[in-house]
Amino acid sequence: MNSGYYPKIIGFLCNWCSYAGADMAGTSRMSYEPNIRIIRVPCSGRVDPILLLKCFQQGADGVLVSGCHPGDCHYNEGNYHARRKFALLRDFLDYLGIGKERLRVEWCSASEGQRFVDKVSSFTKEMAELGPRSES
Amino acid sequence: MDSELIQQIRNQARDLLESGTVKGVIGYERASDGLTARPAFAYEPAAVERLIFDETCTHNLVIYLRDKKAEKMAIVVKPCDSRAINLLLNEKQIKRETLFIIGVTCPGVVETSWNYKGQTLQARCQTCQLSKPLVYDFLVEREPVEWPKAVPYLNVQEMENKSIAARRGFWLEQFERCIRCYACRQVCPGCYCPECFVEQLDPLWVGIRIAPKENELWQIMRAFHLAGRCIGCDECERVCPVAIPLSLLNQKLEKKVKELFDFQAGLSPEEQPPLATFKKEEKLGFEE
Amino acid sequence: MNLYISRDDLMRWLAQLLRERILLAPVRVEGLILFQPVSKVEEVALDFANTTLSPKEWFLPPTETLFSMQRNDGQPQLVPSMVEKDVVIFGLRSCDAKGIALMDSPFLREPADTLYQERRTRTSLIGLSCRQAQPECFCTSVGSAPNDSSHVDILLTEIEDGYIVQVITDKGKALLPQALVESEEALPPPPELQAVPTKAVTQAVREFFNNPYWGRLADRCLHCKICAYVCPTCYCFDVRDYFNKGNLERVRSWDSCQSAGFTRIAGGYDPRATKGARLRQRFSHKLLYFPEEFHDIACVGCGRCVKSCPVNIDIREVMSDLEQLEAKSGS
Amino acid sequence: MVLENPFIPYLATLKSAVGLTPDVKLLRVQLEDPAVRASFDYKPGQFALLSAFGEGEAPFGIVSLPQRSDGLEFAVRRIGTVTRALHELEPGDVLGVRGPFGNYFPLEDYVGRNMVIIGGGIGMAPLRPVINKILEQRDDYGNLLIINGARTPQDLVFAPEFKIWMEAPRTKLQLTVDRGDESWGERVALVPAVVKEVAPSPDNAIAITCGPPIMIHYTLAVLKELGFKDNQIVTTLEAKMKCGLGKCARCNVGDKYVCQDGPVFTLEQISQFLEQP
Repeated sequence: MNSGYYPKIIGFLCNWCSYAGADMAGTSRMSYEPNIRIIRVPCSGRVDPILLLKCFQQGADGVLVSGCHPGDCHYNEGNYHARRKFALLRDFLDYLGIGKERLRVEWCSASEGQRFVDKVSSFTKEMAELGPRSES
Repeated sequence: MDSELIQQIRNQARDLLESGTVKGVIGYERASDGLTARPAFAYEPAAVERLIFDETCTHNLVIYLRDKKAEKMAIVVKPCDSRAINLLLNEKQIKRETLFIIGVTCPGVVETSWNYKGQTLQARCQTCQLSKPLVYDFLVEREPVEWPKAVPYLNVQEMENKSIAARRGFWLEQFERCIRCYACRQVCPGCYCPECFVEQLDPLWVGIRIAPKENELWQIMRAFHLAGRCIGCDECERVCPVAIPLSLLNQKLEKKVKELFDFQAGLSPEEQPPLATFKKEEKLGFEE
Repeated sequence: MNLYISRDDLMRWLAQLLRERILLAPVRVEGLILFQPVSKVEEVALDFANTTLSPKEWFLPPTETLFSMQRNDGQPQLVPSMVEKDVVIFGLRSCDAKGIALMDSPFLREPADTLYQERRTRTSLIGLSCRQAQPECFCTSVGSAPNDSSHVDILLTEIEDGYIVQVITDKGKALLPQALVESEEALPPPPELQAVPTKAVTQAVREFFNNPYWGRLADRCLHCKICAYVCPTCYCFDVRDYFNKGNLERVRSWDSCQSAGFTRIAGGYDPRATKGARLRQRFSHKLLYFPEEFHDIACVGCGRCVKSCPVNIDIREVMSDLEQLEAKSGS
Repeated sequence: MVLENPFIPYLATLKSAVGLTPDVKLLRVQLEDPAVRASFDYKPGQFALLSAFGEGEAPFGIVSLPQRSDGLEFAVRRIGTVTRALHELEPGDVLGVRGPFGNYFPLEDYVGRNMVIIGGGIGMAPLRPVINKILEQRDDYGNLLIINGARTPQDLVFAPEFKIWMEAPRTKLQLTVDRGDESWGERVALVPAVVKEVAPSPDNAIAITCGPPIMIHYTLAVLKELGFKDNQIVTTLEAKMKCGLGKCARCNVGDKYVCQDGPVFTLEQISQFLEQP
């Protein structure tokens, strides 16, 4: 990582898939960047945009929302709603000059520990390259 | 001022009040500057003589329906305002049967503020595609007025074309000026939550500080809560006492909603709003 | 005899003032005129009617920290906020100066609001008479005047190529530059203003407190807080705690009696639940409670609320309506 | 000159927190500075603003008596953010106290009178020091009738003190709840109905009442029916409050400030308010 800068990343992980995926990564002793602070949520559809904005307000450099693959939602359609919501929000964040890159949305199942690790690592790398948010 | 049109509004209002069809009529009257218009409530037949309509009738009167749910009201509605009626019908906030809609075909509304009546049409009128209200019980007839339509979203595109740093700087400067008077919310037909997130104490989302970070959170969420719901009346921007270009936020979301979901709010009382529905097959730019 | 200062000398004087202290002056921002700290005198707007927001924000800021908690060896200590620097406000209109004087009544009475008091002590006011009245102005109806010098330290009045300088207080005297010439020039007459009836309003609010008038007026009110926030004399506030980088701060911010829930107590009961009662509170505080407590009505006739209310709730109209109700009931 | 910033509370330590009901705790608070402790004098009916640092401040009636208690006592019902934070404090924790504020029940003026105390729910809090003061100077007053209601038997705030109250000379305690349970042997009725049934005589009497707005509303009507004059009925008002200094204008009821002119008012005074609380 460049010049000792550690981006602060908040991850909202769906309890039914990505959280278990992260857990699996841990128990399988896969390693990934320690920058991410994980918050377990019942569904990616539960992640209200204000939670993300609150993260940015409080100094997060990037926010990851990770839920079940479309079609696999524990509640049938939570992630479909999340997809629409975050597609719009990402574009809006860009417009506001916060940057769409800073909101990452991923689909990751409970068995995809490696996928989770890869996604977190690539997101961390991207955030590190982007540098800190100027005002935080 | 079109006196024949006004006479039609007054006659209709008087009939409705005299016959007891409605409890009151929400329309426009002359403001204290003797020049522009303000919202007016008429409860007695004699009061309809105060009602007017002209190119300064900018207010979207539909907001007042949220205080008048108990009794049947008549309301004067421009084509753009009728989208707010559809929005509220769609979201089950008002009942069609407690409304009598006096629709007016609109000559366009000019830039106006207290004691100021401009020459140019408001930006929203320049791109308006509606020639008459989408929903009404009585239509005030008049010669249709045509004017050249401008290309929509030009100012949004201009903003999109700026660098990310420039956009950030621009918005921070705008939000810093916000004094959190909430006029933008109060005047918005889509903002009707009994308790707004911004004033919620438990959990405390935003808090009382009138300061850049809190203002930003407020303004972003205000706009986002209207994503796919904003009917483009621009009243929030008109009322802002510190000249924050709020429409530039709302229109950005409107534009994106149109692009992604081919939807515009308030055109139908039935169509599902885009954030209340989904298509399984859409990807929306996210890798699966 | 009055003093005279040319426009160029005024600029030099302001430049000198801003080296020594914070200079707040009218500045153009996006079509608005706002009192802001200036870094160069060129930013100062001289040709303006009045500022969009009143200068009260420099005495009762939209948000300020009342005190913060620090820990000394683990022992909590409450540290009051301090006012750091001397301030000069330039370009104050007489109506706004009176607004500050009115705010003094609640804030300086015992126990004094120390932050307000400190700001008040450390701020000097250079007024600028109005040579032109605006359609919304009515200061002469509420005990002030376009050239009222009672509440400023120095009052400037524009004449052809410069300003007549009236030094009102010792605080003002201390600010004066050296190169001022005495002037024979007579003060120009102030502009004429419309008259708004105010004689019976206080009595009328009391008498017609339960009149349906208030509910009808509130029909079109949005219950936003614009009128309160642009007003030079509205001073309601809210207080909460915040953590700022781990340090606890008790913060106060502007609030207004117009917001829903302003008086709602824990458990949900709200003694002032209707829109009519909330709007009535605004006018009764200004026109009845404040004068009963502090003599003057809490309106300085600046017309900001008239101008910026999105639905034209016009205090002048309210006052004449009340006078009319009073006249009718008397006859 | 260093001015005393009136927003800065006295620092205090929570000495004990005892659950009185499922949602009411009795907080005993000791001011840290011994000099302040010695000079902090107050009377029944006065209140203080308690700070739960990190949340904010809220007003509470002081339920102790200055001479009797080691420290200040407050009965705090968990109902909002500040009260929740106060409930979460543990003995030894720091909190803030500003006060005492407001006027008080003019008990000296009531010497020789029969006293009727009517309280509902947490509304008993400001009445407790009144009762204890009367009991302390029992000979100065006539008969004492206490009517105390709550939603359920578990919600009767000062239950541990009922025995003392009941056994005091010339004192009667009438308890009532909205909903009883198997073990409940007293009344199941609303407070105003109990007042009507017990029908205290207005002769040479003073009635002091406090409780939820709706209870007060109907209780006042009953008292008037019984012949109590407006100047024989005293109540204490609850209002949203931020400064306690007559500045923030939040506790404005008509031209009165609850924090300065109140919280104690006779019905005679209240009926002359422009705006009804």
